[in-house]
Amino acid sequence: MTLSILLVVSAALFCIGLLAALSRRHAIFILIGIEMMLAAANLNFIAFWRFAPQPAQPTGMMVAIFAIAIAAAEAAVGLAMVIAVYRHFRTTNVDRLDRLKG
Amino acid sequence: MSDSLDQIFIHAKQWLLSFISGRAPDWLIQIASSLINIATLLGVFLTLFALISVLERKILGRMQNRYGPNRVGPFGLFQPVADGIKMLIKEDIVPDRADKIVHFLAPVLIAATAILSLGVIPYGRNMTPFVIDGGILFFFAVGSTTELAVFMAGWGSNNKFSMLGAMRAIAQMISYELPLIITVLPVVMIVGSLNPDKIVGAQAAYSLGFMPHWFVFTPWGATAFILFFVSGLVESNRTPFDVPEGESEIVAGHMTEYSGFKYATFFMAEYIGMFAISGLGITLFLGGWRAPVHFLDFIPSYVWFFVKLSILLFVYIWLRGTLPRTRVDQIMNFAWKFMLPMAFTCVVAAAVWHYTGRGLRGWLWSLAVIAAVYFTLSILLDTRRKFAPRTYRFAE
Amino acid sequence: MNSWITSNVWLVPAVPLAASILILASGKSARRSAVAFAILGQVVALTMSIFAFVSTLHSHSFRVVENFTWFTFGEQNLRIGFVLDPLAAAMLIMITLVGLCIFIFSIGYMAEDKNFSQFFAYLSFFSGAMLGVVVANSLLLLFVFWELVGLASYLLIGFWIERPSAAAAAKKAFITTRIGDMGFFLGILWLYHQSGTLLFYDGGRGCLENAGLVALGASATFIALLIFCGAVGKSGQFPLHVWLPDAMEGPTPVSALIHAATMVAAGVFLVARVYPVFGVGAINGVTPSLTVVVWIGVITGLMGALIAVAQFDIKRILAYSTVSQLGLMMVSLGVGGVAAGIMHLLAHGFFKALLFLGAGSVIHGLHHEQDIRKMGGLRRLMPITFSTYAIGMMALSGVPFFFSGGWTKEEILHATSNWPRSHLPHYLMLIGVILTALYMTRQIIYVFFGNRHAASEHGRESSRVMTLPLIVLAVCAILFSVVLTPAWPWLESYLTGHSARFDPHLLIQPMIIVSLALVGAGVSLGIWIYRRAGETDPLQHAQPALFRFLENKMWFDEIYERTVVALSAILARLSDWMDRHVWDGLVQDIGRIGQFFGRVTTSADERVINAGVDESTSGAHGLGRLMSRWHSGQIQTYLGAVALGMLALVLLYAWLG
Amino acid sequence: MSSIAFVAITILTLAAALAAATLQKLMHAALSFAVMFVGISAFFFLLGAEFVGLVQIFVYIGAVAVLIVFTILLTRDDVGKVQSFNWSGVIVAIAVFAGLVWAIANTKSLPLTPPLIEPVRVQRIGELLMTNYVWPLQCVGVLLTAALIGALILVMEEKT
Repeated sequence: MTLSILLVVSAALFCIGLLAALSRRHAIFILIGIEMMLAAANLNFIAFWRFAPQPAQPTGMMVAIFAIAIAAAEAAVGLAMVIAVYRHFRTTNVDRLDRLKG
Repeated sequence: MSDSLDQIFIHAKQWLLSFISGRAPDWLIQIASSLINIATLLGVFLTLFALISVLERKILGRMQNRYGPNRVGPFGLFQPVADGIKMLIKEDIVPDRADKIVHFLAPVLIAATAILSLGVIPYGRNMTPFVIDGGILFFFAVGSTTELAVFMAGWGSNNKFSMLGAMRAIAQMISYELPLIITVLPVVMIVGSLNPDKIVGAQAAYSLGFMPHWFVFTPWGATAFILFFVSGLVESNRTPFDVPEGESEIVAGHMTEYSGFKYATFFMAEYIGMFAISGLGITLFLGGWRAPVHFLDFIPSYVWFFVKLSILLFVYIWLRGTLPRTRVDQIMNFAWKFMLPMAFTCVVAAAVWHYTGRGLRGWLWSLAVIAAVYFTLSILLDTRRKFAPRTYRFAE
Repeated sequence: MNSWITSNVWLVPAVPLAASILILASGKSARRSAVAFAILGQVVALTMSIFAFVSTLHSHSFRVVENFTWFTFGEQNLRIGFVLDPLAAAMLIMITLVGLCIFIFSIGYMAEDKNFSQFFAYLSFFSGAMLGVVVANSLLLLFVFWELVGLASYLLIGFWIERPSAAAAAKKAFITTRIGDMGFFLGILWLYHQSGTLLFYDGGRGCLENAGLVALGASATFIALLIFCGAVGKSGQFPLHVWLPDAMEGPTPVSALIHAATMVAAGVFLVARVYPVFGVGAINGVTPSLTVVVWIGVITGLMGALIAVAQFDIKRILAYSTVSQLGLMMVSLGVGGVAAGIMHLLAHGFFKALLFLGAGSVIHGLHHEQDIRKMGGLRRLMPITFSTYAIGMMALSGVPFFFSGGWTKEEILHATSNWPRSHLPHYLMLIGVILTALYMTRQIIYVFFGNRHAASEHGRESSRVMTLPLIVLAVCAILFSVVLTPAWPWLESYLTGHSARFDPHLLIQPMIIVSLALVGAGVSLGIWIYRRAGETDPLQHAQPALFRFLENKMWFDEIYERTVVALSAILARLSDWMDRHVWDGLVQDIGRIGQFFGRVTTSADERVINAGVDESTSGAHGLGRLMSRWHSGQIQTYLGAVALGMLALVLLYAWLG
Repeated sequence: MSSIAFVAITILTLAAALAAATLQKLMHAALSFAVMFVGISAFFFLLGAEFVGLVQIFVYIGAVAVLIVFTILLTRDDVGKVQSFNWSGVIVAIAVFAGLVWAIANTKSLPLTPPLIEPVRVQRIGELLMTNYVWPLQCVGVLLTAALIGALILVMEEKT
């Protein structure tokens, strides 16, 4: 289990998150995609902390913790917005939510 | 002798492992030991579950001045076997347009999480199945997944009642999860570690020979234990707060579409959840497997644990027998407006207790803080909600 | 004894001017008050002149100067002033006296004219201006009054403006005198430039005093000649005399006042006044400018006399006689006989005014008939007019002894005889005297003797108010000779400042006998030629070509017509053409250039700037539209873009790093 | 042993992630999302960061998954309709993945083996939180309250 393999895995996770965000039409899945990307980032942090020459300060972990907290807040607000948008537009299909068109 | 008796189970395990310790690689040994732990855990608590299910009905009966089930076996003790067999042979009905996978997975997940949460509770001196540094956190992390499982159950059965029941259950559990965790906070703060063994260790000392240093005997400890116990009741959907599957209102809540063995697992999961919550309560506030008095030390640690457990369970059943069901909004209000503030005051009181020297003075000061907050809250909550005059509404 | 009048001699011209303004102010209908104002003005002026004349008798070469600053511009100030000396005093007396007689005569003559008061206003205006010229001490002030005199002559000649010939005559008079005045004005400027002051006598610094004359230096002759141009114009000398005969269009008193006594005399007076300038650098009294004066005088004299012989209009004959007499005066001044010239000027003023008024009463009597061939035999019909006219004729033709004209003419001939330059002018002047006598006798015979013709049938004597001035003037013509006789040359001494001694022996002079002979010859020649005067003039009969030549005033008008007028017409057309094509063209071209530039800038503006701006804006618009397509509102496209961007960055970093 | 565990967990996580990304049924996708997070916390356990793993489970599965499921519930009316799936996203994702892998492959110092470390105890983390990271902790606190209030306001039914 070398670092590069771990990074590849997290990259894969990141890309799957990107895939979810880009290809799914449902608003919530964009949020899910974003959560995945954030999780992948956390994974990287922990991985780098783990593979750093010891004794490493657990900053990676601290950053991960805070990242998780913030991601949770973001998820909460995001979902609230989705609900608000749904209530207003009666749809969560992202294609139809293009009122900000140029 | 007492020590050998105390450690009898551990030695047994070591004996079992000795068979394969020589030959197998160490990860296999690890797996084997964890398997043994799991097996004993299941064995103990499933039999307890069966016993309690019968006892509960007998005790309720007695409370209601009637005999409980006494037909099957001596004093009705075989009733659980009968129930078990009944559950097994019943047809397992799955609603047609239900979400098959989710429907099936829900009971599995609930049972799994309940059992998992049992794994971190110290039943006796170094008889903790899994020693995790953040044991308490693990307990709550796993505890929180029950909501998801409940939701899956509600959603999977594609039934309005179950869905509503699931919603209610989740709302209830989420809002009580917060007080639950915050009441645990003072204990962890005082002990300085999330590891259950350390917490039990911290309650070891006895003052004046017969006064154990359990946290429950401190003012903040007492209030915290009460709040913890009430939140526990809500978490496990027990009597006063068993709104989700209140029979009279929405059939069986999220379990309506389940029958046969799946229903049994739900039932079992509920009881095991109850065991877990009370086990944790014991560990945190009632000194875990510590003897109440010094000279009773000879009795093995796990005996004390189960004695305390049975006392708590009796209280559960007792409450179920006496208290009426509370309304959902009352539960909510109670959680956010009373429980949460009180929990925070416990934290403060613990701090005060700690910094004023943990002695009598500290005791009195923290009592003062808690009393002050309690009275203001009661005045605040009370004045605003005089008992509304009873209004009678007749069906048109 | 400087009496009050000498110091403010300016009052003399002011009174008649004030009178004229009052007449004009009181309106056209106030005929009686107009006459009163005019006559009163003239009488006051006359008395003041007499007082001034008396005050100048006391001392030799009397001169009183009053100078003051007219206005200052910058640090230079213009000084003008008034002077009273024997020359001015004599002229004052002559002008005011003659003026008064003419005023009285014109009361009768102009009685039935409708703008009667306006006529008197102009007359007093004219006399005021003439008095101003006489007493002016500064050349500029003189020039101012000179112009006023010119204006007055224009107004008076053109009095009957409704008659086109009168209007044309007035315009002609004004323009020809203006041409002379232009030369005069240039002379003034040059003089001012040289001497720095225009004052004649300014306590030694005046331009006529030595300091000023020295300052003139070499340019004196040219300045003199330029000033002489003014005199030629005003006094009707040779090149510019054409206006004088036509001026007869005006009423007869006007002709009398202006073309006999005063205005024409102004030129001679001017030369006399500015004589020192003419005399600068004189070699025994001869300077180039004076020689020019002499020859101009000679030509004018002969020419005037010759033409007069061939004229049939009674006033034109007198006009040409005036021209020749003025020529004679100029000759006398030119040869150095200043006093003789002035004396002849004064005498001529009296008897020429007398002759004109006589002619006037004849015309008045014959109801405006002016052709002498239609007159005749008026001797018995108009006895007073005949007698005074005869006295005037005798004085004019220069009969010595009793008549002033004779003495002055004799003086002039005496002066021309000893002119060092050449004697030709002397002999030509003698011929002039003969001719004068000839045409005067011709006129007398035609008008008064011989049998009556058509017009003179109902001729009758004029009223008293017209005959009285005739008589006064006749008396003056005779009495004036008293001071002129060589025996007691008082006037000459008065003018030249020497003392006069009574010496009867001087009475007989060889020149007197010569002149008596000449006059006798002229008169007898005239009687012999014209005793059978009929419709056709005997000379015309004898020499028709020469006579027609003279009758048509030597074709001068036609010559001028063809030359000067034609030239000016050409010039006018040329300037018009220049104006229309050259200047106008130039302006047009500049305008066109401006337009051209305007067009260039507008086209540049349109094509380059506007087009440029439009292009860029449409470019920006297009780009904007292109970019907006990217703004599809699809959140996923944005995310995709972000991802790709990030990828690019990572690759770049890895590739670089 | 750990390599086997590592492989198993990777497979579990990636499969769950892919399921979450591609499953047509919303509920299944959301639930697989939760499973993925279990996988990720397992990863953390494997890498010795128990505390973060626990927090991960506690936060994501406990709260976020439930939130997501609830949102799906609340916006149900068009769940039934088949959600179209556009392929451009896939292409971009693959491109990014290839880019990242290429970058990882190119960086030299990466192929490390995990050095032996003693597990970080929760107490150590508690200390750090209370000493070095006090300021971020306060900020996160403020952030979370703000998010809480914000979400509430966004979702609250208008009183009208």
